[in-house]
Amino acid sequence: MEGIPLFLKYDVSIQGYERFWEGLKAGEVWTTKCKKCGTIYYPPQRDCPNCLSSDMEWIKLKENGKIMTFSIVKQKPQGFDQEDYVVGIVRNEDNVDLMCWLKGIPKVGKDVKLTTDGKRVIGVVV
Amino acid sequence: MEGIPLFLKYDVSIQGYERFWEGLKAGEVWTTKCKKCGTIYYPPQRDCPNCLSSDMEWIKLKENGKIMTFSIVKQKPQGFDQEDYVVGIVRNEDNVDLMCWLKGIPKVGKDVKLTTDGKRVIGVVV
Amino acid sequence: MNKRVAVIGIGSSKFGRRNDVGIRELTWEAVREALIDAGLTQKDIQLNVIGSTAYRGTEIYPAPPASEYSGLVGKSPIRVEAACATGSAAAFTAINAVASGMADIVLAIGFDKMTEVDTSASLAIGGRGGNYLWEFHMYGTTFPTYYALYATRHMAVYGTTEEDMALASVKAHKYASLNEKAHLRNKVTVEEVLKSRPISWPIKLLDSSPISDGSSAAIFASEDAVRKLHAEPVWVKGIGYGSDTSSIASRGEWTGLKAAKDAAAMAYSSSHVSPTDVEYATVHDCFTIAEIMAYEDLGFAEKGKGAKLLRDGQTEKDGKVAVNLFGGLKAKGHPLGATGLAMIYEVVKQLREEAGPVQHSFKNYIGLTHNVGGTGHYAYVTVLGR
Amino acid sequence: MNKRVAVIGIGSSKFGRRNDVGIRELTWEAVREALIDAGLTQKDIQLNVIGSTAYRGTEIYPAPPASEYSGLVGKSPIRVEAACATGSAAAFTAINAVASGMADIVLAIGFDKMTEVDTSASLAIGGRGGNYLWEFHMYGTTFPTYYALYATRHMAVYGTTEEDMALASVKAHKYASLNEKAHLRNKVTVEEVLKSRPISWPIKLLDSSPISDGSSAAIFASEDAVRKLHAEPVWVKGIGYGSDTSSIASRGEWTGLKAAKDAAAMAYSSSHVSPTDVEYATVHDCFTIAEIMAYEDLGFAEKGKGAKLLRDGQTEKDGKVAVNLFGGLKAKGHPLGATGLAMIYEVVKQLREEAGPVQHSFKNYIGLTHNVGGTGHYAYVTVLGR
Ligand SMILES: [Zn+2]
Ligand SMILES: [Zn+2]
Repeated sequence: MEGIPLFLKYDVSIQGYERFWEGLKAGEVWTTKCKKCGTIYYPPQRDCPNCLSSDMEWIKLKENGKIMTFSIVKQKPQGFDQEDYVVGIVRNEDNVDLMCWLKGIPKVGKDVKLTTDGKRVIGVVV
Repeated sequence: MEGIPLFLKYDVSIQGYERFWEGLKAGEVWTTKCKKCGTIYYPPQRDCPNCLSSDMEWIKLKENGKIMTFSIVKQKPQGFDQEDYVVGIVRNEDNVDLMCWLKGIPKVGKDVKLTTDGKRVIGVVV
Repeated sequence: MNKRVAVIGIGSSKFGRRNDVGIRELTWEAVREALIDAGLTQKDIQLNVIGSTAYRGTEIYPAPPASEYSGLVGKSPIRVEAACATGSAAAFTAINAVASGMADIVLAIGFDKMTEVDTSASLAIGGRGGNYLWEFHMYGTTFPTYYALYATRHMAVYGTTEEDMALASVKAHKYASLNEKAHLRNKVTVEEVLKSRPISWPIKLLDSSPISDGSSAAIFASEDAVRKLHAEPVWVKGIGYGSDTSSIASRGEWTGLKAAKDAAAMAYSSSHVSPTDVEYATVHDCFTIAEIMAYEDLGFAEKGKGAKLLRDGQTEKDGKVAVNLFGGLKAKGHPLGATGLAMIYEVVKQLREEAGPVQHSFKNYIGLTHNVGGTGHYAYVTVLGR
Repeated sequence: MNKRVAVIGIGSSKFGRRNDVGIRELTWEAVREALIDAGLTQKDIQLNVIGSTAYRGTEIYPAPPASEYSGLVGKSPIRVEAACATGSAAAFTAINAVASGMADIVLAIGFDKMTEVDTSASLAIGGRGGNYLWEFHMYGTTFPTYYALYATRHMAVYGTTEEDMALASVKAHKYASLNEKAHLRNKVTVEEVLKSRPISWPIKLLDSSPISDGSSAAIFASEDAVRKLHAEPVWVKGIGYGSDTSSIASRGEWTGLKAAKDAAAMAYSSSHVSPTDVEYATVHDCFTIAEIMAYEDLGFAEKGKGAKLLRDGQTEKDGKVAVNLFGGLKAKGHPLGATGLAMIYEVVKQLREEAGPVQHSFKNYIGLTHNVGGTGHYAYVTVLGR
């Protein structure tokens, strides 16, 4: 028997993270660093659980990185009904590990340039 | 920011409860009774946790009952975008308490006749 | 229980429509406060129990992100849920983990961000809080509908009136106006409550707790840890639980909550405290009728006389048994997962005499929390004392 | 812990695509078996802990209907969730409740009905199992994707191959063919695994556990209760837990699961058991790479040598440490909430020497369960012995 569907539309707060989303539109990746203890957070955090401070600054992440690992998504989830994409983890020159979509032929250890497609971080294999 | 919606459509098993759903279409309310220990279950159960037996029989519930309580639903949930309806609990002559929609002017203690609209149990205030 | 357990730290976020935060930032507000209150850091926490109902937000598995953001990675192996009693289920789990000797210092966090979905979806989620197939699917029950079934029956059997119920709302808003963390800080009159829009008759908008975002936290510790830390403890004197049928019709009676009565009996017996010993109680007033039933289920009033206790003002500050001096779920707000721990937060503040303008005067320093999940599907009663 | 805790009853439903039952009937299959196994009735149960992830079924708050159907009204105040380790979280909660003295006889039930939604919705739910905003929202990660990130890295760093991973699938299917309760009872070859459809490369369909419905249950008791009931106990010798970051990228390393290593260390130390003492283990092989990592995380093999242990047949029946002789999550099935308790069910059967055709030969009767939640977000390791 058919159940009554449940349709969940979400309104998500990104207050305090505008810099990140604006950066994405400009091809840049920004994140937060605690002014007090120096901890870098990626994903960015508005608060530092390490020293309990909320005095953070935004820093721009360097664009050179290396592929740590990746996977080619063949069977898509609801919401991503499109062609295959490659999800990767890249370690950049700031020693920050970022999830991204990889473009080009991926291989663990290969160099990538980090950029964006306006909506997400992209690692282009160089 | 808009999140990615989650749309959940459900396929629900009613195996073993066909008698109930057929009954609804015929204006009747059926439920199960344990053949071994005599316990009547409403909602119907295929198994009796009382004596661990699964040997149940279907019985037709009597149609006379009394309103125990009710509420008029004014603000509707997703899936029920329609006019107001009255949810009630009725105790019938088998001493079974059933949820139903009430038709007519409801009042606690008033007599009702139990019937169905094909999809659910209806208590018509007499 | 084998070992005594104390509350040594408490925290609560501001409750409200918190469009300014995601679930991670919201959780941190309570955790930060609790850590500072206890004088501890995350390193001191051996186990973190997370309570959240989670259906109304994008983070449908919210424990890992909340834990990561709060610096609690490695310590957070479990989320618990007991509908609107989720916060108490987290406390229960944390208390057992201390009393079992599993850990000496355990953090319990409760939170929910309920405003990421719209009201019609929220009602469809709450309506599924009973028995999906035999209630929501066929009858379109909403969460207010379930409590309305209790209200109608209580009115018919005991003569409780809509005016009586409105008094609970008036009282809640009055105290919330003094609480900086409350969602609704406006005062209301009986007339305004009666004239407010019916949601599921006889329940009206102003009989109902708002849809709130919020978080709360409490840190529980063993007697050994209390001694080592030189902490100022509030002791868990007893805890009781109950549960009931998923189908509301199957309960046979709709003027009180059996789960809550069972929980109260267990809590009183394990703490050797009786209803008349309780000086301050937080009760689960998600709807005004729930407060009246709580008085009766907890033994503060005889069966059917809950409304009279309210009318007589005996549950006001410095009354016979003060109730919900923080504004209640009705006006402080009811972010499901947070509520049970918010109750512990409020009782501990009172017992420590840190409640400012709403400080109750205690003789024996006995407080109690009464937290109901679903429409009586779950209940916890916890007795606290200095 | 303060008190010894024993398993005195176990039950498990048939796993599979169970279109013949709803969540209530499915749960009852395991509860009934566990009650009969222990020689108890519901009246003997003082507390019932329910584990379910619940997102893939209509009963989004499944504890009350499952409890009501099983005759456990009044005893079921809590649901727990730890993603794919939910069953172990239920066991953990039940064990703590016994060890704390809260209750003498506690039932833990785990279940999920995962097939009420379609695969695309199921993948969208699993993909939200990390950090919604910073993973699923931007990158469309699925649950297989997360484990695939571990597989790719393990292959690059340690030379593990797709053939190695396929061996775990071949082994799982072989044992499942002997298990009447298994979802997938067909045998498979390495070639078939390699040729199966890629889901999230390098993970292919036959590297993956199926989407299953199922339930499991275990009854835990105090030493006093064991004595009074003249039960044949299997003792909980130790339990350990761990948790990790929500964001997989934040873990800094993708060849093993830190949560599992932490859980193992805690379980070994609290039970005074070392990896070489373990004779039988159930490990969390939701994907084939997970079995190889489990060998390393549990200390059965050196780092990077997990595949070799598998190739050498040391984890077969009567090998150095037998693993997953019931068919594993890969082939018995992985109904998330049920899995952890299904592992306890399988280990207890082995320790009691009731495992029929797959009975392992024990010397010291030491078994272990290794249950991972999410993609290493949670982990539990439990050591059991006679
Ligand atoms: Zn800092
Ligand atoms: Zn029977």
